[in-house]
Amino acid sequence: MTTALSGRDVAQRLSDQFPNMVNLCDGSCLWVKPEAVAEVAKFLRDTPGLDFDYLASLTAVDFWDHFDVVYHLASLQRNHTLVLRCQLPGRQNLALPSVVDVWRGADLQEREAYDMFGIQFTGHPNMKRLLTWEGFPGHPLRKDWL
Amino acid sequence: MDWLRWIIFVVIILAFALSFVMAFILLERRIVGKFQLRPGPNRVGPMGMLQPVADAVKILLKEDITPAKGDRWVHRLAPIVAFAPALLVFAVVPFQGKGPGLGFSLDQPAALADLNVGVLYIVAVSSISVIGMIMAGWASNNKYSLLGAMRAIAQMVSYEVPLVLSIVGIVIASGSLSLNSIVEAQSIPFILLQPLGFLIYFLGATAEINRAPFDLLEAESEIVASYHTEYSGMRFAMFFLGEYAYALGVSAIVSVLFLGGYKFPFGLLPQSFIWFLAKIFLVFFLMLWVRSTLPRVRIDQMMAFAWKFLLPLSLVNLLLVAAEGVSTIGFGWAAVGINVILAIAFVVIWANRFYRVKGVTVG
Amino acid sequence: MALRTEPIVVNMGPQHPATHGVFRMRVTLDGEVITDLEPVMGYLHRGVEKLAEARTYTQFIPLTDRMDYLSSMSNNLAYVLAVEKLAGVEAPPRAQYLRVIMAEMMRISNHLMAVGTFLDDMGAFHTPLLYMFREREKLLDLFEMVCGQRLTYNYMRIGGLSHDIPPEFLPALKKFVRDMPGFVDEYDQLIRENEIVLARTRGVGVLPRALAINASASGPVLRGSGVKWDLRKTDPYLVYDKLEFDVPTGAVGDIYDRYRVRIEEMRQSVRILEQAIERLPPGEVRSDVPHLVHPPRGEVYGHIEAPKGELGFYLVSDTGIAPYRCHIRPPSLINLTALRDMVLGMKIADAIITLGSIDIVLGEVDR
Amino acid sequence: MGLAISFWLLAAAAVGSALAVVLLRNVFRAALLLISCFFAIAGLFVTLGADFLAMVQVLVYVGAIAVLLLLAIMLTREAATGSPFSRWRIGGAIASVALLAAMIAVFRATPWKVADQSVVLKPTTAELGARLLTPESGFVLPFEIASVLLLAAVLGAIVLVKEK
Repeated sequence: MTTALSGRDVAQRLSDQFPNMVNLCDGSCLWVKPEAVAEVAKFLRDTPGLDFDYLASLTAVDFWDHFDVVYHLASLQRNHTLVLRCQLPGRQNLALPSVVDVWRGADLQEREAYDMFGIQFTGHPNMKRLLTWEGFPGHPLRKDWL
Repeated sequence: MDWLRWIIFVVIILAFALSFVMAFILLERRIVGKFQLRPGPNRVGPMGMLQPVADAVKILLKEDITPAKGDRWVHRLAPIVAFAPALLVFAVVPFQGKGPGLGFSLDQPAALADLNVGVLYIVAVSSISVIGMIMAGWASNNKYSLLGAMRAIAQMVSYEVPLVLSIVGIVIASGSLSLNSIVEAQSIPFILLQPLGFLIYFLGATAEINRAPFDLLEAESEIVASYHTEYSGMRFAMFFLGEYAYALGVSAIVSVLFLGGYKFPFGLLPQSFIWFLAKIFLVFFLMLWVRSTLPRVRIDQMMAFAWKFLLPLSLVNLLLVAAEGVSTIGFGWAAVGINVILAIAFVVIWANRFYRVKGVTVG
Repeated sequence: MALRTEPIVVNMGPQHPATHGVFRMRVTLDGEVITDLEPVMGYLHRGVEKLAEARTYTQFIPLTDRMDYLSSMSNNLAYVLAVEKLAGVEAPPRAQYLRVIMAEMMRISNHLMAVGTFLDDMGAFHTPLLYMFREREKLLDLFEMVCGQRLTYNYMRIGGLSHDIPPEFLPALKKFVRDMPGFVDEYDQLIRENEIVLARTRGVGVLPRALAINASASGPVLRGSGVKWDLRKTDPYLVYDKLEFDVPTGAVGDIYDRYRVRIEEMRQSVRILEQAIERLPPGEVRSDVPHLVHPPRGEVYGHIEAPKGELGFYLVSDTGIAPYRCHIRPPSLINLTALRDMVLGMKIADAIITLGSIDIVLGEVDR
Repeated sequence: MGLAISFWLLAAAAVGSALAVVLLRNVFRAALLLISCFFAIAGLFVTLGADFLAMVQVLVYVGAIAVLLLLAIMLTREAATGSPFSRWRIGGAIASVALLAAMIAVFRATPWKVADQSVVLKPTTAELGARLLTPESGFVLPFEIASVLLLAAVLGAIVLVKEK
């Protein structure tokens, strides 16, 4: 049975390595600052005991005043999961580091998130639109795109 | 009346080739249908017999498209170059031999021209068609076509060698290059006398006419329709008919070279063109069987098969036949026994070795 | 003297006989050898996630059918399970067993199609495909019996199923379950020891274990690479923890392993079906859930082991009647991540069968 | 009479296509015309009663050499737009004229034997084989040397490709 790790526990383990990088945590989620996401991801993957070797899903949500980028992580060795989130305030010039180097599985998913929400993932080797064509007007999954 | 004879035979050959090609197309679709648990085309005419006619009418009414950036003249010429040699092959195929046959007797072999270099003629003529494919592949200005043309060259150049070497075995055993003499020499069908040669020729010829499992030229899952991707209407039909005409040609040649042509096995019944036609159908059925069973090989595997499997075996076969020819064994039943056993042994040993060399473990 | 050749860029697709739909592979070739490959998709993009935001939770069920249209039931199931998790409702036991039955039938049907078209890509000229269609046809008849549809079922509901199975369904399913192992053996005989199949698939399109995990592969692709990871075992949903079955895995991660995993999974699915039929309890098939579900504020990520891999639904609720955000984790799309690594340096024919062995459906890749 | 007509037709075809090979700017078409030239020459062999030679001409020149030539052209870039060697035009012309002069001189100097009867079509294959390989004619050694040479060429080709 998969156990969902609580954000608080993981936040404690993160606090030594990444002081002031965790915005918020609760029983289910862990919010980290956008600029730290790649390092945190690497830490989560490589730390024994956490071993989050599998990025199940990566997506974004538009909350009007901010965007959340949501990472659903899993560990195939320990069979536990964690929800990692990043809050990007504002609606323009959204960018955060790419986690492709940590999990290759983020490749197409980050491109999709860029396509649908206009969030730039810096460091992604091929940051192009995935499903719509080049020159498509706007980013369709934003709440203001009708 | 030499001229009359020529005209009659040209008409016979055209009628034979075209009607058989039509029949083959229908047969292929029906028989493969049976292999695949479905009826196949059965709506047009009795048992779907008019299906090829309907297809022909449909395809002739289609627009003839030439790619805008292609080489227009080469594009137009290519189907003709690819199709014509298929018919030329039949010029030397003997339908019935001299002397009494089933029902009637002939005073000379029933062939358009009983060439003294008949076997060589067939090999030479059938190597022309690849030029048509290359022309089509080049002139279409399409990458799939170009890839197909390159595959055609690789395939032709490699399979020609074992093919010809396996024919040389026949020529040694029969002592002639004329197809009629080869048939006459087969008191024991050469398939028994040279089983290895038959295997090599059949596989090589299957590859030469691009039939499964060597149908890399028309590997629709890889390169769409390869050299005839850009063809439509009449010109596509010529490629299509050409393919089946070659299948017919290979069936006929295999029948002549290895199955005793118009002779009934072991002379139990008088000779007749009927046996010849029956053998053609038999060989064609064998091709269909292979096609509906086996997946396609990859291009490098196909090349390796030609050079590492067929070529050594064809040399072995040649050596074997030549040794029997000069020794006291001769080409009788003793040779049949030896050759069948050796053929099985060689194929098994070499097949195992072939796969070990390629690093493929089975299990 | 080194031989130099001109590289060719070939756009395989969007209209190509072997890309399983409107999918494009931009392949750079040196002769026949692949030096680069880029998958291009989106030709079938319909904005399903956006549509979800304008529909009630129940109204979205038919749209899930149209994602992976070869395993619609599994899509239904993944979605309704996610919504049920979000709304905190549960389906009655009979519905749970029936859902398992539907999901496993769907898995068999999908794998038949996947293996069949994969062999077709290999140039087997439709014979294996049509053999497999024979059994898929029987499955589609069964589905038709249940919900009147053969492709897009729309059978699952939030809190259960749309209606109970008809009386003639179970005998027909029992007969199918009895016959199916024999047919699986038949496919196996057709192909398993074939020299050409072995030569084409052994050591080709290898996805190493580490890369498979890192590239978020799932389903038969992940298991073919030797990772024993099946959500039915590791994160059981419905009643899978009460049923006995094995998780087949490959050793090398090549095409042959993926193919073997699919064949074995069919056998295991038959096993599950046998047990599920035996234990199918009587009772209701739908718990009392209103048509307009108002889940509490929150979010949920529900995932199931769909035939093609981990199918996840990430739903965000703002207490409205429609999801605020609905993200779908499509296994077909994410399994394509490693396609380039799998085919680099291989022949063009290998790229085709590697794609075939990943088993994608473009309705799901593009959504 | 018939032989004469076919000879002149074939000769015209051979010369015409040979000229086109040299003059055409499209290399692929030039190669195709080279093939037609080979065919015309095979036809000439037939009119001379050399059936075996004609078939070998088609088999070797059309079936193998021309096909490999076409392969080389297909691997070349911009083959349709013209030959890149045009700046050697003058040198080429001089070399060709010199070669032509030499050949004409040789032809004129050779004491050609004229057949005293019309050509009889009879099989030449056995005769050719006997001439090549019986000890009396003495071509066994050259024949074997040629095969050793070909083997060396094949091995050399393999070595060249392996280097890559």
